[in-house]
Amino acid sequence: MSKADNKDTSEQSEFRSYCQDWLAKNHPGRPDVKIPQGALELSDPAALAWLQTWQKSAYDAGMIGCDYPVEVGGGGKTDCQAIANQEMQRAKTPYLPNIIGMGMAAPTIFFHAQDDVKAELLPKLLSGEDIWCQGFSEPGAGSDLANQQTFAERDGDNWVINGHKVWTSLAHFASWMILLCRTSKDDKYNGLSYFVVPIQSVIGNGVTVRPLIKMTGETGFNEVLFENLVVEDRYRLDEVGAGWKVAMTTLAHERGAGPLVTPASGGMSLEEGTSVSTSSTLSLINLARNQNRNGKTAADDPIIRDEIIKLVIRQESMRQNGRRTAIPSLTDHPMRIPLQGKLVGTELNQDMAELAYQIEGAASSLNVTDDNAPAGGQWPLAYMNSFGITIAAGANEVQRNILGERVLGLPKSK
Amino acid sequence: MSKADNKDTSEQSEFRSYCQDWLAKNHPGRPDVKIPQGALELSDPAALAWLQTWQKSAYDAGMIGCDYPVEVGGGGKTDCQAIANQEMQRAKTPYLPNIIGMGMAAPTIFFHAQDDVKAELLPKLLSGEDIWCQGFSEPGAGSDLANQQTFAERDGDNWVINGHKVWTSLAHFASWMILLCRTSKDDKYNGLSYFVVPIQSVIGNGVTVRPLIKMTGETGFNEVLFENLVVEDRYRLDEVGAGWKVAMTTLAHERGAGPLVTPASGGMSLEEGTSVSTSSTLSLINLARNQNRNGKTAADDPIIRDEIIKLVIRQESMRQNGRRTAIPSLTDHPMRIPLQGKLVGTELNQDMAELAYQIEGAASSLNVTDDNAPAGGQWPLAYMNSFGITIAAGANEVQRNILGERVLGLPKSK
Amino acid sequence: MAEQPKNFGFGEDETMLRDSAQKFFLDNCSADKIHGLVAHDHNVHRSNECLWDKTLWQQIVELGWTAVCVPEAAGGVGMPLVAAVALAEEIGKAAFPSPLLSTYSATFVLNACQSDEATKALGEIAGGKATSLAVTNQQGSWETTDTDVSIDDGKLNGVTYFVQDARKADQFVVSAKHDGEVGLYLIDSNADGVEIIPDNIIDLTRDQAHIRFKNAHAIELAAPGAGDKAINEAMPAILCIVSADMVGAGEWLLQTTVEYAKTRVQFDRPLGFFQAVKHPLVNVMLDIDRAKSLTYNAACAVDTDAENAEKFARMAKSQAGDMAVFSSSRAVQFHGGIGFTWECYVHLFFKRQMHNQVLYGDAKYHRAKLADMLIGVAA
Amino acid sequence: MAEQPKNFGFGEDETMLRDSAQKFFLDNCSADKIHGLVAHDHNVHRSNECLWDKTLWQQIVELGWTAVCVPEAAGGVGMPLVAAVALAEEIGKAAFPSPLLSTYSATFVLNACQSDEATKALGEIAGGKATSLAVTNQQGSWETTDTDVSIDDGKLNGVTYFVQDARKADQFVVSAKHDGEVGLYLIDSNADGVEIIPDNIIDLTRDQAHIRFKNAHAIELAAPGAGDKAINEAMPAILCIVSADMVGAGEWLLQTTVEYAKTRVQFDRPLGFFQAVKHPLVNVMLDIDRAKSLTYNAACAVDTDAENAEKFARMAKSQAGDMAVFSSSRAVQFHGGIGFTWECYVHLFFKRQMHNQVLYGDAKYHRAKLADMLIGVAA
Repeated sequence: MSKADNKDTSEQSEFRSYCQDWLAKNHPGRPDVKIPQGALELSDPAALAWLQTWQKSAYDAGMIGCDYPVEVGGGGKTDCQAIANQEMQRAKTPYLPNIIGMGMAAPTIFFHAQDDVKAELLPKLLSGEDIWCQGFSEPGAGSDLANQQTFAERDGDNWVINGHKVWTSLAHFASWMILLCRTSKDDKYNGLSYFVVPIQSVIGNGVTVRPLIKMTGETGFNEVLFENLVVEDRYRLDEVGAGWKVAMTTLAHERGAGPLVTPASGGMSLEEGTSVSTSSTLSLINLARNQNRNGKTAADDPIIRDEIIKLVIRQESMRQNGRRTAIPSLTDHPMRIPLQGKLVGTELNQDMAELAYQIEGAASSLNVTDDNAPAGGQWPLAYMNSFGITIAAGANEVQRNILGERVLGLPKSK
Repeated sequence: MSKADNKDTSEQSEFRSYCQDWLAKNHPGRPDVKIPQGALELSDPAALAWLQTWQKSAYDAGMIGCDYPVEVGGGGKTDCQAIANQEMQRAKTPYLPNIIGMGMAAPTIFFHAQDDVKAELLPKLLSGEDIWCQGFSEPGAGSDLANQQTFAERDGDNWVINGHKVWTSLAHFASWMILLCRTSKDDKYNGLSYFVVPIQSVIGNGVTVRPLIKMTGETGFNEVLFENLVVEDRYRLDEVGAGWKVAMTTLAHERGAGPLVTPASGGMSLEEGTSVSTSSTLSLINLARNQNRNGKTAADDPIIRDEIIKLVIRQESMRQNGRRTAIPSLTDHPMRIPLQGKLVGTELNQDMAELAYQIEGAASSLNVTDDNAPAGGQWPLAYMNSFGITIAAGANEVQRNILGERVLGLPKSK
Repeated sequence: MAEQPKNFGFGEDETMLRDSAQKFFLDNCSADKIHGLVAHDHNVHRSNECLWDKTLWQQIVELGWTAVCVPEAAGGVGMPLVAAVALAEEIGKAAFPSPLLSTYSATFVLNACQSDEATKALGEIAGGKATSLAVTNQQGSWETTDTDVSIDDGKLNGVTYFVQDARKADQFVVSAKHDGEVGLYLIDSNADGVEIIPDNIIDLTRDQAHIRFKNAHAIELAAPGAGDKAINEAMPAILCIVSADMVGAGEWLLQTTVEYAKTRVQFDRPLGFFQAVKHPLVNVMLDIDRAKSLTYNAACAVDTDAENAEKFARMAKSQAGDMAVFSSSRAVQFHGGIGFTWECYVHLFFKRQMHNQVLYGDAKYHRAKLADMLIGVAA
Repeated sequence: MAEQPKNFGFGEDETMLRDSAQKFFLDNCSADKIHGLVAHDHNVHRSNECLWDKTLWQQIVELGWTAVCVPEAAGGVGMPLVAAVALAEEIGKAAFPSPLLSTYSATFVLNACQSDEATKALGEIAGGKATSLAVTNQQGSWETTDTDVSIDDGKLNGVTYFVQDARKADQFVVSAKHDGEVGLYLIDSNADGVEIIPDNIIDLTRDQAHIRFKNAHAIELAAPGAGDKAINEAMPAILCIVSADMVGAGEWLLQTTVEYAKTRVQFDRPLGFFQAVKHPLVNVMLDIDRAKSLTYNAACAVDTDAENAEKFARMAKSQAGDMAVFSSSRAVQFHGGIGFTWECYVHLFFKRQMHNQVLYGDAKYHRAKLADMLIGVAA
């Protein structure tokens, strides 16, 4: 977690100035290829390559992984990643493509891998040269993460892996995967182990990657099938049977609730002219101003106005919740707000996009491919895609269990 | 259940004419005492007496218990109670006071008691001379009805009863109680038995009745304590251990889902001049028309209007659901709509009263005792009292379980 | 208020018709089959196709379904609206691509025209001519006086928008203005001067277009000044038909999700064990039942209690519209990852429901109209 | 936008003050004690009493709490609004009957008057004089230009309504009209021509009254034309204080219900096992956290970012108002039968929350105001 103080330490302050200087001179400018809204939607290799170049340059400048030790490719600083993130945001840089690597794989490897594996994998992860993906979800293990069926069988110094992972974003570009699988059938939770496994180098040799098609017709997710993939034992993280514990490190960092701050940049507007951000209430207000609703604009309809303002308030409250989290004396439980983040964020986005249908009226019927679709058809598309995130990474029903059990201390619901 | 046909049978048709004639001549007129909105709120013995006189007269005329056999004090007709109810409603008669008796006790006794007990108890029940109450709820058995702790111990031809019942409406007037209690500690469901027990005649001799105070400050509910109350074995309904099964008959009829139609009358306006019905959306609209909200009336506020109309639609849908239930070919499951009744009705009333606070604004702070309270302060009072019914008779959370399990066939949630 | 029949007018004939429709869709239109037909190309940038089974349509015509609400005098069966509503519910339950619901809507508008030409057109509908309404302007206004088409010397000019089932229809009932007043006009889909420009829509089970008229010769059904009134008169029936489609689709979504929740195991329990799944599904059921009863009541009012028809129809559409969104969203959510895929049939119904919710006015719009009717126009 | 401090201005002093308040209420004001004090007579027709513990109030004055937001120049401590908000949250959590929150509201209005008389009154507040606002008309309007009191020759006439803590206050800040313009006036509660007529209210932890003035001599704090402006300027602070009270009461309701849900067993499981209980309680928590963060942010804006204060304060009050209703309703529901009784403490907080939700405008009202600010006044 970030520090609660208001003021930078002297190390942070110096580093902040350095970031500001470097960014002023080294912002990569506008891309020459079309970049999607987020890394998980990457499908064009040229777009990926452009973003990788940016990540590498920011890494080389010391802005990515600054809080990791030097031995594993980090910057060896203390509490500086948040500073770099703030300055990159402020400088409106492109986002970083290796988000699963940085946000989930890196802290897990750092806390649970052998030293030689850390030194081998983390530098290219942080630099973005190696793209990472995550192998947690399975057809039978959605929100019930512990129900893994992918099996790793010991074979001397190796493990032989067989199984079927689904919903793996970026797998089509990934060099490596963090993989949760079963090593014993006798114990649900203690029968899991955690590996890092190569993907790209072994496609056709034990690994198959196939695109999954979303309800929108878009791709972006993949299935990954393992058929007798052989992996060295050194790529196991932590003990055999400790997979669940290791996965908790991954999930805590995914939810922004782990000890290491994830490198993040962004803020650059990606769609010139028609920038439609379906995660911004301002965009929704603009939409309402431009859509007719029975003789007036939708922005003049009192009921639409009320609904929009409800969403504006929720969005502001997320921002202020984030601010409050950093001040430990202002919450009674350190995880109380961090564990809310996924839930409230994904439901807000879903509700915003749902309201857009009523703002757009009859024109909400139009697909992204229709020239007359309001805001390029992005809102109905965003609505459908919003279910991807209310379902994924522990469906929101499970998030409510987690909050009820871990924060409120209510008994487990199963 | 009532018949699905559109047309009266010849028996029904003849009976309907009879009822119309009789009611035209025998409507009791306006009461000379203040009558509360519903029987469960009765506290004045004079009001009760007046209503009992009305019930007796309607009973003597054959309009109450018409579908029960003659041997138990009924009218020996077929599907005629619904006709009598319709005509009494149309004639705007007072309501009947013995509602727990008619709606819950009578069908249970009818289906499960010995013949001599039926003949002994049902005539005075139907005539309203004996008021009945229900002993199901206990401090530890709220929605979890099967968790009864009141114990009946066999003693030759008698049972000795000890325990503590709560939330017993009308107990302060009741001659008899339907009582669910435990006869074996070994089996939760099969360890229950069902009795009818005297109350009024044994107060001080094994029975104590004490009023419970609601959050509003009102009384109306009671606690009933049993201390070595001796009851003859013939007052047991059905087999020892069959209490749960018998209770299901009671509950089915309480929810309007049993085979016998409950005698019911009503429709008479009880509060002259200032009739505030907190169960009518029309009343809510009137309230909105009379309350100022920043320079206009609340009825002019678009958001208030939208909320009111949502409630109007819900109220109309309940009415139309009721109409549809009577046509078996228009639902896929006979219990699908009947089992919704308690849930949707109580939540509608709660939401109506909740909206009233925002219609009344600052004046919603005023208690019923304040002369300036809008609509006599009935709306905030109704809001608080609404929780009595979303909690009672199987909290609405339990009602949703019942619907999910019995109608949708989902697995049990426990 | 006229006394409505207790059974909403669902007599033996209506029930038989509904049962035969149920059987027809069961035999011919499994979700699997519809998915194979309309979802064969998953690309979000797929080309714009109008996918439907014309053979089935022919069978429907032969079964006489297009004639159901055409008056006997015009050559139809003359059944009440509840009959069409019963069919619409089955169509929604099958997410069936066809111009039948558009044709019903047109039928009620033509009925309201009360002109010889309209009667003739009704006869053609009874004979199987698919007909659709072209009465919406570019802004998608739900007000019946709004149109971007003009009529002069019997010739239509301008563009009409959001025409449902446009590429399946044989003819259109077009609203057009003359001297500022709205009339209604009939035109064949392949007449000269008629250009159908397909919209690329999200709902895979329908098609929609805007239609450009260039000096297109049309037949007058209702004179200028009478056209919007005819649409208004028919609007309660139109709202009932869309609402019934949503009720049917909602029931499919509910039952399909319930089945999934019974079998899918997570945390060692079937999903449906969890109240976080069970209770929202019950809420979906409550909303469907509300919408269904309100729709039957509104249809019955159209048939027997005209003065209350508008009120009850707006209630039905409002409730059904909100239910459509809710039933769709919970179906995807509770199907989890699989519900988010193209291969799962849920998205067909989801998209149909989202399309339906805004057709002829969303829930908020109808509630505002109801407030004007029941509370009075706001100061 | 001025850059707000990251920590909302919760420095060491503010945190210490809050912690000492927590301890004070823990030591002196258990729910049991408050219940014994204010709920001794359960009769719904009980007589109208003003029940509070004046000894505790004296201690509060001695602790300097009335002086917290009085400027140093006026003899106060001069702490930021967040300090008062922190105290208000603890007061809400204890459902503590006292005129402190009214006095804070009055403090901010007096601050905005910027007159010598107002400064003098602030000094008296610092010294412990309980002060309440009398600025609402009979219709309970939330607009600051509305008053039923007039002022002429320094004398108040008319009735002011919905005065909070009226029988606990030593003096009132009254809004009154002169030639159609609103000024503000200070008057002692026991001055001649002041008749306090208690309202019979539902909330047991407060008192409320309307006050009739008959030629009551008052001191001018803000001249006609400046009074409504002063209230407007203070309104964001007032809204923050009420919101904080709701946040505190909401947290009490949440934690108390959570504890009950852990121990109460139904169907062989603690209530909290059931998602039908657990998930709504989580939703209550989400709503409380939203309200709490928005309230801190708004208070911080009052202190450091004036141009955004109104916007953020309306957000806070809107969210806190909705949360107040929701937290109350779920607390009673999940306490089951016991929660519906007089002896259970829940109703104290329930009634306080329902009272709070409409004070100075309910959630819908503030959202409408926000829409005007953020979307623009509707056409």
